[in-house]
Amino acid sequence: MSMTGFNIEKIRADFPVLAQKVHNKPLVYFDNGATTQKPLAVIDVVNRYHSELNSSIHRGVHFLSDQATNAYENARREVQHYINAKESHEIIFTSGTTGSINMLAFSFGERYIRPGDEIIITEMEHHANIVPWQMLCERKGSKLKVIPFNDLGILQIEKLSELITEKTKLISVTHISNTLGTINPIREIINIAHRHNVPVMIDAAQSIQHARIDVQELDVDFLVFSGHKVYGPTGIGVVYGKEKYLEELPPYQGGGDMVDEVTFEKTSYNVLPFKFEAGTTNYIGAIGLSAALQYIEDIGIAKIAAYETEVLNYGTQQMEELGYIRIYGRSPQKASILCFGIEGVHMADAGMIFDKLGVAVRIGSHCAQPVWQHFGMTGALRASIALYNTKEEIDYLCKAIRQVKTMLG
Amino acid sequence: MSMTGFNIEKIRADFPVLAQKVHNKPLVYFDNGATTQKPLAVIDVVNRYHSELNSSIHRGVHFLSDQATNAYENARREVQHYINAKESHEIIFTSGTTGSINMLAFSFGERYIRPGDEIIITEMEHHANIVPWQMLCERKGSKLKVIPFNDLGILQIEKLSELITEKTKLISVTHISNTLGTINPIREIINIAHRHNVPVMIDAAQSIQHARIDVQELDVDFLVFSGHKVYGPTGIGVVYGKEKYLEELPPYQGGGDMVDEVTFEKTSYNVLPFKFEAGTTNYIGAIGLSAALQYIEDIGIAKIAAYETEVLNYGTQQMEELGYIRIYGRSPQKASILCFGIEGVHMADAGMIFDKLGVAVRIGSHCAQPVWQHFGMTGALRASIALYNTKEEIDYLCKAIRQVKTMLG
Amino acid sequence: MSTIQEVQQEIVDEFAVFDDWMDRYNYLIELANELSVIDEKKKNNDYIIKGCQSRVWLNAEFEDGKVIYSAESDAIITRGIISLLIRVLSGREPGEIINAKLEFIDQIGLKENLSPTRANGLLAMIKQMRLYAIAYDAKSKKNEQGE
Amino acid sequence: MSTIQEVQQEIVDEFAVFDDWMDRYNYLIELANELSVIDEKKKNNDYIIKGCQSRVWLNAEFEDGKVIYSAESDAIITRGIISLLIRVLSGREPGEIINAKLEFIDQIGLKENLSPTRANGLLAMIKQMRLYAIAYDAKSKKNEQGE
Ligand SMILES: Cc1ncc(COP(=O)(O)O)c(C=O)c1O
Ligand SMILES: Cc1ncc(COP(=O)(O)O)c(C=O)c1O
Repeated sequence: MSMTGFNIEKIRADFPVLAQKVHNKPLVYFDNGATTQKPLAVIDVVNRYHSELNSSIHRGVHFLSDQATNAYENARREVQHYINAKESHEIIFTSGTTGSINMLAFSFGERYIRPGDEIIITEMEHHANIVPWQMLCERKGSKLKVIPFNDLGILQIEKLSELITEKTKLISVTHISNTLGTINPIREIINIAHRHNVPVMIDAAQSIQHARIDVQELDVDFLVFSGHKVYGPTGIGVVYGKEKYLEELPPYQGGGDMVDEVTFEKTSYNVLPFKFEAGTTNYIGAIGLSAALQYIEDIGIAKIAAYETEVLNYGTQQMEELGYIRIYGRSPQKASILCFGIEGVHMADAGMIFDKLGVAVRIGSHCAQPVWQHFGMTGALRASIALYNTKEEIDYLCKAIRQVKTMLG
Repeated sequence: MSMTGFNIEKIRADFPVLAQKVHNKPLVYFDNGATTQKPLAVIDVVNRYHSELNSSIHRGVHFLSDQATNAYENARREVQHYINAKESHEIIFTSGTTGSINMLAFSFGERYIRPGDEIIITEMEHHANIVPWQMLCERKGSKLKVIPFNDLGILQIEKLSELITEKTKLISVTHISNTLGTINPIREIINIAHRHNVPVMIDAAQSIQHARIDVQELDVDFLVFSGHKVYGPTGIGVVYGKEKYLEELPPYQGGGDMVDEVTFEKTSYNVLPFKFEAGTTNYIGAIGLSAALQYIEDIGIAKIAAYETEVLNYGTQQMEELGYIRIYGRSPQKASILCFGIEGVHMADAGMIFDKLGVAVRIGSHCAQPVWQHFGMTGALRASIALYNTKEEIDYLCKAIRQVKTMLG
Repeated sequence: MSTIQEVQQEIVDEFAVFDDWMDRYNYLIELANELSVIDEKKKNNDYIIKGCQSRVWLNAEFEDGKVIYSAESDAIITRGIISLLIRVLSGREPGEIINAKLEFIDQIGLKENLSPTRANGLLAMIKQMRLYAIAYDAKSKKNEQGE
Repeated sequence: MSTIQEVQQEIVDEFAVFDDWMDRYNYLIELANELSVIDEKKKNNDYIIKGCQSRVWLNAEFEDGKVIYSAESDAIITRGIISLLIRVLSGREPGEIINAKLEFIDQIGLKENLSPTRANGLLAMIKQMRLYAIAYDAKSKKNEQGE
């Protein structure tokens, strides 16, 4: 046991994939920023719904449909509870963070964005929080503005007040950077924005699994995340939106379940949350996501965060001791993500050797090219930590780095 | 064994949910038009990827990522093969039929639709093939035109030539109606449309599981369907599009993987199929869908279609013999769907009793309100047949109808 | 007059004699015919409660400080359940209605009809009955103040 | 000069002495230094083959009916593999190159580097080498016809 109350052996046993061997080596999985592994609690519930209770939701009058609908609506309430939303209909299920941001970019754009209007993002966004806004700006003749970060990877929040104008219609910021690991001061950003009556969207793709999020306390207007990065299934994501906004936004997709009455002359839309959930939703994904969130709650997000920080700090320290590692992202407020380069070694070469050693890290831009443009590079190696990683795995990673350095450096 | 080579006992054993009891009665599942049950082949592959091989695709350099990427790209090739597309990059994975049609309505609309342009659909479309076009028409100032059906539920295809004008930019038609069961003459529609240089989109949500589809032979321009209606997982769907169109269409959603280079000034997009697959796709869903299609291929779609037609015809005949059933949709070209009313009995009452008897049928408009407006009603009961249904189940359904009639009629 | 609680208990006792769901449903079908039907003129969209598969119309009048409900549905089992709701709630003071806990539906084995997924309008109907009571409550308080 | 098939066999034999992947990779790293490097001026975007994580530049000249390749990559293991490709294909007639089956990469245990998912540009590189050969083939046939 690594920390009081955090039984890492038990946790690891919950994730069957961790027992895998890769190239005859035990798998050391440090690619959690890309996707997390699934605990038995999630695997089993998906299995069970596939084998026993699968049925299309909402429109059925039969038992299976009832069961599936209840499970789906309970999943919505679980998400509501997890982020402490005021109303369950403020939770919309989508296909993932990318689907969520695109939905908001479209619906918010249709409702509020006029030519010349401005949207503010940051220099450390994932492409998912850049490209939808660029596409919107192109369609609407509006403008994208960017809060820069400094070389430590800290957002230059002091520039925000200059960037906000009367034309600013939305600020969209990542909570935790998927490359720099920086935990952004979202509370401060929200406060500043609200003083200018500007709503804020938070990309929580990299924070929902690492930090406590209370949307009411934060007073955030929109928040999005993916199931697969928080130990849940693929193909499921969430939009949280304040009721007052969601009521005003037009629907994104048209189809079944999101309508009230359809005639060829005129179609009227359903109430929240259904207005935004066209067609057969990924209800099994939602039920799986709910099991994942419950799994986290059973352990406790505070404990998880503390444990992960311990592993992250240990990793940072061990890498520094090697003497030839450059770490990108040195904010004192940092979580889970460790981007680094090995002096004299190309990341692609390192990646190949890591793989042969059973170590799964990611290389490249991590879908955040502007971050690397900042540093004048094309990317870096990334080890990203989840609740099941250990200091022993960090030691093994450092051993692998030494081997890479010996072979290539 | 019901027909030579069609081993129904074995098939039923492949679907664990069919062994369920509901209200202490054996489950008789006739809600396949809403969603189909999953065979072990699908359940197991999802389970296996969750437990052994889960990893984010495309951008990894490590073993698990390779395995998952290969499985995902093989799934794409399986879909290509299943519908006989020319190129695998003509297959785009989406979240479902609704997601697919919305993607096309947006991208096609942005590229080709100007004020005054016309899109033709039919009177028997599912809301998923109505509302996205209505939303597009509202945005672009274009017009929706409708091919009517007659009281037998047969499309009045002779009206199509009158409806097509130089303003017609697209015809979007369901292959098999989800209420009337009508198999539409899509080959003829495509021929007429192409004579006017108008592309055709086919909604194959209700045909992919019941009929052979060869997109090259049909020369269809776009075709869409859902995984969950063809024995696959929820949250996954497909757009097939001819390369020449997909190359020209702008992307629908922005995010990771769909880009080539991202800067704040200018973003360029990736090649097909990735241009249309923003963000982490539902790769486990795609792999599950592929297993479902393989399952069908192993049995043979022609055999399945013949068997289902036998069950459908038996059902129609048995219901007619009751003397107080009205069947909606009497096209001689019909598959799998049996919408009906019981004289003197409200469908909602019937639905409640069916449920108590373990029979899962659906009641209501089945997301096709215009079909019922045609008949001056609000909906009907629907029994929809899949490859695992039997004549014995039809007998049980008819027994249930008799009981309903005794209690309520 | 018995309390809401007492009438609910009465109904639970009545249903207790039935062994299976069929008898219970048959009894509901009987009860459906006893429904104090709504004025035909009010079977229009102003009085409709939207459910997905069956339609329900509801009206409430305020007489001598009591709320008098009348209703109709095109589905017979729904109508049976509505007749029970009216038996429990109609003819009472707004305050009683507002505070009522309707547990009998669950207790007589009709819980699934209250599932939000059933979309038979029953949940919406109960909500609307309460809303009428709240409205008349406010009205009568205002009148008292006016006096 | 040996045939493409013979050179491939040579390489397979060379790699056969290595017991494990580490020795194979170390040998590739050695080979990387032997790469007939591309003209520095050509290390620009016209000659780049886009891979995701490492960059590869490729040039081909046509001399005496033979295609002469030169290349460069910023990743060393990729460079090692490229040097093998050049050893097999460079200095040959277009027709030979077009028809070549490159099986050695798989046989020496580097198959995963050919996975489309690796995005190290190797697959794109092989495609580009073939395209050069096809272009020069067409050119030389046109010249013949012109005579
Ligand atoms: C003909 C037709 N089109 C579209 C759809 C929508 O499919 P999904 O809900 O899977 O997006 C359906 C399913 O209900 C359908 O039957
Ligand atoms: C910060 C951030 N935003 C958005 C995304 C996109 O998430 P998804 O690919 O699940 O849609 C990611 C994941 O890569 C991310 O890290």
